[in-house]
Amino acid sequence: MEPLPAEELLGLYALMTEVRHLDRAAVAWQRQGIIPGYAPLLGQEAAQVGSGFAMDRTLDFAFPTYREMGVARALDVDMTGYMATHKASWHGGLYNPVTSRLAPIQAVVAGSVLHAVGWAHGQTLAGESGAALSYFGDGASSQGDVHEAMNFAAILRAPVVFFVQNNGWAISVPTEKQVAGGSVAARGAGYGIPGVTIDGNDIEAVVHTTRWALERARSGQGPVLIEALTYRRGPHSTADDPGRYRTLDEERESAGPDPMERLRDRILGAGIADMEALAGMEREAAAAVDQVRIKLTGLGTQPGAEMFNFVFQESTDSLNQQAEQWRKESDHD
Amino acid sequence: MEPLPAEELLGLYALMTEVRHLDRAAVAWQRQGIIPGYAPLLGQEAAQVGSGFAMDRTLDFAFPTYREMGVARALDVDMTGYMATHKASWHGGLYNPVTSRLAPIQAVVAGSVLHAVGWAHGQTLAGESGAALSYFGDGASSQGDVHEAMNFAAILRAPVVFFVQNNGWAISVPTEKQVAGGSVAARGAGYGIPGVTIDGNDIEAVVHTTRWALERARSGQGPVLIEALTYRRGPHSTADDPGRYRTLDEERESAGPDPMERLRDRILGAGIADMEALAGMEREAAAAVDQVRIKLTGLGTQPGAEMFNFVFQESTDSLNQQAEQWRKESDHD
Amino acid sequence: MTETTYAQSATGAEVHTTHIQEPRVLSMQQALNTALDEILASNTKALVFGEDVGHLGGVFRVTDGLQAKHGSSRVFDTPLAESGILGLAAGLAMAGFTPLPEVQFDGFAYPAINQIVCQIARLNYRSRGTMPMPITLRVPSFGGIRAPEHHGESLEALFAHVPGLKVVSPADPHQAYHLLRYAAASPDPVIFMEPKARYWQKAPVEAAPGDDLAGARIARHGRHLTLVAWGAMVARCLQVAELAAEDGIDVEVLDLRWLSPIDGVTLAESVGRTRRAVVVHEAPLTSGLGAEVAQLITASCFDTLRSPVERVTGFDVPYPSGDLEDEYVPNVDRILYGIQRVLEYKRG
Amino acid sequence: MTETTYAQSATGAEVHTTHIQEPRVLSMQQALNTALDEILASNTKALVFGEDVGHLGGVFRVTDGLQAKHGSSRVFDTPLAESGILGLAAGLAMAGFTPLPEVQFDGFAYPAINQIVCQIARLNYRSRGTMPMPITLRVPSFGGIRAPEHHGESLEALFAHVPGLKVVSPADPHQAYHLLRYAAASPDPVIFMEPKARYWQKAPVEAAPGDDLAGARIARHGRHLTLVAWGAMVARCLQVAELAAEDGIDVEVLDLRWLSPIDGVTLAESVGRTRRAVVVHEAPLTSGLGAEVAQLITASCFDTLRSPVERVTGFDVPYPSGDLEDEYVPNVDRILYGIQRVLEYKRG
Ligand SMILES: Cc1ncc(C[n+]2csc(CCOP(=O)(O)OP(=O)(O)O)c2C)c(N)n1
Ligand SMILES: Cc1ncc(C[n+]2csc(CCOP(=O)(O)OP(=O)(O)O)c2C)c(N)n1
Ligand SMILES: [Mg+2]
Ligand SMILES: [Mg+2]
Repeated sequence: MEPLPAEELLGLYALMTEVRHLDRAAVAWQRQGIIPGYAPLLGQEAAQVGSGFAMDRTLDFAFPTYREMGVARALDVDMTGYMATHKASWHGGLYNPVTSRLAPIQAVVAGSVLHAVGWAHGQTLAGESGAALSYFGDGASSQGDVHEAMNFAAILRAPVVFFVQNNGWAISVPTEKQVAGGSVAARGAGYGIPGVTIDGNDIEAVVHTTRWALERARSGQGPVLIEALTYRRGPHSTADDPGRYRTLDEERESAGPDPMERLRDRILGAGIADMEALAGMEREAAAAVDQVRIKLTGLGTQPGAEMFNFVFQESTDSLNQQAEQWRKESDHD
Repeated sequence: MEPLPAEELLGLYALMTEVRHLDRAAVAWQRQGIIPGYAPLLGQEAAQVGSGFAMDRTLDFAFPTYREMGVARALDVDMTGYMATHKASWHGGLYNPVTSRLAPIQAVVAGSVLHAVGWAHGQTLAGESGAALSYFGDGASSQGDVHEAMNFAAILRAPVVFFVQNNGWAISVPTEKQVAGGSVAARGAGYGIPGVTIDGNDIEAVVHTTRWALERARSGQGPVLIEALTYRRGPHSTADDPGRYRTLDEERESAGPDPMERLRDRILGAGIADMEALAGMEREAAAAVDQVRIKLTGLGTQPGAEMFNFVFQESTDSLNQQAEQWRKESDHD
Repeated sequence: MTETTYAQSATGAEVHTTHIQEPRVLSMQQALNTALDEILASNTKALVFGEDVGHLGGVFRVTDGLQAKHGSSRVFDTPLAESGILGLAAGLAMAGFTPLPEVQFDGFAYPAINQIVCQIARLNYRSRGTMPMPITLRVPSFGGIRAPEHHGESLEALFAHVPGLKVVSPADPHQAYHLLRYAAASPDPVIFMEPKARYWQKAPVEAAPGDDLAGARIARHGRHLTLVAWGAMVARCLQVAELAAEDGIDVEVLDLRWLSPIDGVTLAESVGRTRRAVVVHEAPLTSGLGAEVAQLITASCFDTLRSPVERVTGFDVPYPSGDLEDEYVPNVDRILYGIQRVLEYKRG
Repeated sequence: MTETTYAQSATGAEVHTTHIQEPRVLSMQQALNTALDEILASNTKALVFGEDVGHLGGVFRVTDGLQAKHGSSRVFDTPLAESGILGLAAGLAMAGFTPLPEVQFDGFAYPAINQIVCQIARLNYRSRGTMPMPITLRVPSFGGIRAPEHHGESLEALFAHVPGLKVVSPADPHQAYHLLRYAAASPDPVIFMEPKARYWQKAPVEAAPGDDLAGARIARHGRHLTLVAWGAMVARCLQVAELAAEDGIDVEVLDLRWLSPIDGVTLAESVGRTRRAVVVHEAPLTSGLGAEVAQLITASCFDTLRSPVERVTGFDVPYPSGDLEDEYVPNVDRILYGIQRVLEYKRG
C-alpha cells in the first residue's frame, strides 16, 4: 500500500479536524437547546472522511444513514443544510442531494442500501461509469434489505460499494449479539463478491480500500463489501446514556487509539507538518464551525406551507384544499 | 457414510412410490376438474421423503412451503387433509398441524422460515430437545426473511435445520439468476453455521445428512443449513407452462437420473428386494392414492360459516354481526 | 386529456409518441401488454422488471413478448424479493429512470411495504422535490380466481392512506390501456391495481380516452341510487344494475378509478342527484376504503341523502380459500340487499 | 371485568395472580413497566423481546429492570430486524409461549408488516384454531416528540383493516396499565399502540379497572357534542373541552381505546345523545380510522345527527419534521374549529 501524498494527508487532517469540531459542537448545541437532537460520529472520523474523500464527485453518489456528517463534509456538502436535519427543519436535510452527490439523510436502518444498488444499476443501463457508495452500520446488517441488496447487486453486477461502519454497537446491542459469525465482510463470499475488513480508524487504509473498490466497481467488475472496524466513542444519540450498557473502562479498552491522534502522529512523525500548522487547522475548523452555528441559529422555522409543497410533483385537489384549510385555521390567532 | 438398513430402504421406497403416485394423480385430478390447482414435486421425492423420514416425530417439527407433499406423507399426515388445500377447501390444509408435527401449508415464499427459528428457540427456553426443520426453495433464499432467520438462529443458537431444496427454478427463473455466488449453502459460513451441499436425489445422503443435522441441533450445537440439489421435473404448478422458458432437451440434461430409479436400482442391486416386491408396492401405492381420491372427492364444500369461525380465539361482536348478516343474506334464495 | 399529456416522460427522456390509432377489441391482459409495449417504445427511460416478467412474460402474460422486443436490459427478471424490487425501483428513479416494477400478486406487496411507504412515497418530499419517484407499481389485485392464499387481496385502503402515493384501478380493457399510459407518464408514484379476475374478458379499446382520466367516471347513468365501485366490482355492479332495472330500479354505477386521490366532485355530483349510495368493495369492511367514500359522500350530501350510505364489502376475515370465495366477495345477492336497504330506509 | 379475567394465560401456563393492590401515581412509562413486570411474574410463558429492551430497558425505559429481575432468557435483545422479531414471535407462540415483542418506533413496524399481516394475523385461521397467536406487539406510536423521520407515525388504520388483529391504545397511565394486562391475557394478537408523547405525565393508577376494558369509555360527559379520540389525542380533547366549557359548550370526550374491534355501541349511545360528533386523530385524513368511526356513527345515528361528522386529523402529508409538527398534529385551535363547524352547521 503506497502511502498517501503529503497534501492529501493534510487535506484529510483538515477535514477530520473540522468534522470533530462540528461533531462536538453539535452535542453542545443540543444541550444548549439550539437543536433538539444529534447522533455523534465521534471516533468514526477516519472511516467517514476517508471513504467520502475517496469518491469521485463527478461520477459517484453516496447513500448515507443518519450519522454520516463526516461523509457529507468530505463531499463538501453545505453543512448548514446538512445540520438542518438535526435542527428539525427538514427530515432529509436542506442541502440539495442531487448536486451534492449525497442522497437525503435517511433514518430507516438499511433503508437506502437498495437505492444504492438501483442507482448503480442505472449507471450500467445508461452506459455511465459512476459507482454508488452505500453506508450502513453493523446493526443495519441484520436487516433483510441488506441481504436482498447484496444478492441483487451481485446478480446485476452493479457498480456499488457497500461500506459498513462496524462501530461495535447498535444503540445498546454490541456486535457480538448482532452479527452472527462476527464479520459482516465474511458474508460477501456467500454472494460471490469480495468482502474486505479494514481498520476503519486508519485513514490511509480507508482511502486506499475505498478507492480500489470504487474503481473496481466503475470498471464493471461488480460490487465490493468493505467492513471498516471502528468504534462509536459517544452515545448513540444525545438521547442515549451509554453508561447503562457499558463502562468507561470498557469504552477505553475497546475504542483503541483515537483515529485523529493516529493521523496527527503520522503527519508529525513523517515531518509533513508541525504542531503549529496543525493548530492553525484547529483554528480554521473552529471558525468554520462557528459559521455553521451562526447560519443554523439564523435559520428560521420552516414555513408550515412546506408540509404540502413537496408531497407530489403534481399536487392534488384534495391536498390543495387541506393546505387551504390549514392556512385559514392557522392564520386565525 | 453407513448404508441404511434394508428395511429403511424399503420403507423409503414405499413412501416415495406412494408420493409419486399421488403427485401424478393430483396433476390428473386438476385436469379432470377435481381440484383447481396443484404444485407438483416430481423429481424432488428423495429430498422430501428422505428429510421428513429423518425426523423424530416425538420431538421435531417441520415448517413446509406449498410443495412439501412428500414431507407430509413421510410424516404420516392425513393425506386427504393435506390435499384439501389444493381442492381449495382450506388454505392451510385440513390436517391438524399440531398433532401432525407439520405447520400449516404456507404460500408466502420464505414466510415460515422465521417461525421455525422461533419454535426452535422455544425448545431451548422450555428445556425441551426437539429441533425444527425449515423447508424452503432456491427462490425463497433471496428473501430478506431468510437472512434474518439465519442470523437470529445463529445468535440464539436455536435448534433449527434449514433444508433448502434447490430444484433449479423459481417458476421461470433459473438458480443462476437467483442465487448470487451459486450456492445457498455457502451462505452459512457468513453466519458461522455449517452449510452442507448434498445430492438431493440420493435418498441415503438426504437421510444421513438430515439426521446428523437434527441430532446436532438437538444436542445444543446450533443451526445447520442443508442445500439439497435436486430438479423440478414438472411445471411450477398446473397453471405453468415450462415450455415457455426451458426446452425438453434442457430438462433432460439438467434433471439427471430420476431419484426413484436410483433407489430402485440400489435396492435391486443390493438384492434387498426383487421386482415383484416393488411391483407390490406400486399396487399398494395406487390403492392408497385411490383412497385419497375417494375421500377428497367426497369432501363437501366447506360451509361458509367457517370463514368467521377461526379468525379469532375470542370472536368479536362486530364479526358475529357480519356472520349473522351473511347467514341471512345467503339463506335467501 | 390529449394523448401527448400522458405520453410525456416525467424524467425528461426523449418521447416518441406511440399510441393505438384505431379501436381494437382486447382483453385487459392484452390492453395492458399493448400499453407497456408503447410505454417502452416511447419512453427510452422506462423499465419493466419483477419476478418472471421477462422470458416467461409474467404469470398472467401481461409482459408477454416485451423482453424479446425491448431487450433484457429494459425488461428483466429479478431475484425473488419484493423489497428488493421496490428498493431497486427507488434507486433507478433517482438515476433518472421510469421504473414500472411488478409485484406478482397483491399479497406479496407486504414484504415491500417498508420500501413503498417509507421510501418511494417519501423521497420526493424528503428531497424537497429534487428526487421525483415516477414509479408505476403494477399489482395484480383482488380476488375471484380461486387461487391459493395471499393471491386474492385488496390493499387499496392501505395504499390510499399513504401520503405521497397515488392509487388507481381500471375496470375494463379500455380503462386499463389508458390509465396505465397515464400512470406511467405521472411524475409521482402510482400503485396500479389490476383486477386479475378481469384479465381475460375482451372489450373494445378506443384510441381516445373519452374523458378526463384524472377522475372518476359514470359507467352507467341512473336515477334512484349510486353504486360506487372499482376494479372487478364495477362489472358486477353493472350486472346488478341490469337486474335491478327489471324491478324498475334505475341504478347509477360510478367507477371510482382513482382510489387516491378520490374524485369527491364526481361522487358529490352523482349522489347529489340520486340521493342514495351503496359502496361495494372486496376488501374487508372495517377501515376499508368504503368508509372514506361513504364519509366523503355524507359530508358533501348530508342534507340531500335519504338514507345512510351502505357498504357491501368483504367480511373482516382473511380472504378465504376457493370454496368460500363466492361467499366472501360481494355477490349479486348481497349487493341487491344493500340496494334494498338504502331504498327502503325510513327515518325512525 | 375482574382481575382474574385478564390474569389468565392464553396458553394455559401456570398463572400466579400478581397485581397492584392499591392506587399509585405513575407515569405511563412506569405503569407499562409495572404491568410488564407483573405479566412476566404471573405468566411463566410470557417473554419480552426486541431491540434494546434488555440491558438498556428500551429507548423509553418501558422495559427498565425487567431483564435483571426476570432473566435474560425471558427478556432479551434481538438483532436489529423487525421482520425477524415478529417472525420469531409467531414461532414462539406456536411453541406455546406468550410473546410480548416490541417494535422500537411506529415507523419501524413497516419492515414487519408481512409477518404481522400474512402470518401473525392468520395463523389461528390457517391452522383452524389449533395454533393461536397470543402475541401482544407493543409499538411506541404517534407524534409530538420532535423526533427524527419515521418516529411519529400513526398506523392504526392499517392495523384495524387487518382481519385477525385486535388494536388498542391507552390514553393515560391507568388505561395503560390495565389495557396492557388485558391485552397480554388475550389469546389473540393485539397491537398495543403506546402514545409516546404521554409516556412521562403522571396520574393515579387504580387497582380496579373501573369499567369493562373491552370497549370504549367516556372520558368526560357532555351534552352538546362528542369528541372521539384515542391515544395522545384524548388528553388534547379533554383540554379542548375545558376551553369550550368557558364558552358554554359542553363537550363529551369519548376515548375509543379499541381501534379494532371498534365499540359501536358506546359510539352510538354517546352521539345518539349529543347529536354531533368530531373525530380527532393524528394520522393522515384519507382512509384514516376517522372515516370508519364517522361512518359507524352516521349509520347508527342517521336520523338524529344534526350535522355531518367532522374529522380533525393530520394532513395527507408525510409526518413532518419538528419545526412543522405542531402544524400537523391536530392542535387546540383546529379542534375548536371542528367543533364550531358541527355546532354551526345549517341544513342548506
Ligand atoms: C428499521 C429500523 N429499526 C429500528 C430503528 C431504530 N434505530 C435507530 S439507529 C439504531 C441502531 C443502528 O445501529 P447501526 O446500524 O450499527 O448504526 P449506528 O447507529 O451504530 O451508526 C436503531 C435500532 C431504525 N432507525 N430503523
Ligand atoms: C413473497 C412471495 N413472492 C412471490 C410469490 C409467488 N411465487 C410462488 S412460488 C414462487 C417461486 C418459488 O421458488 P422456490 O423458492 O425456488 O420454490 P419452488 O417453487 O421451486 O419449490 C413465486 C415467485 C410468493 N408465493 N411469495
Ligand atoms: Mg453500529
Ligand atoms: Mg426452486
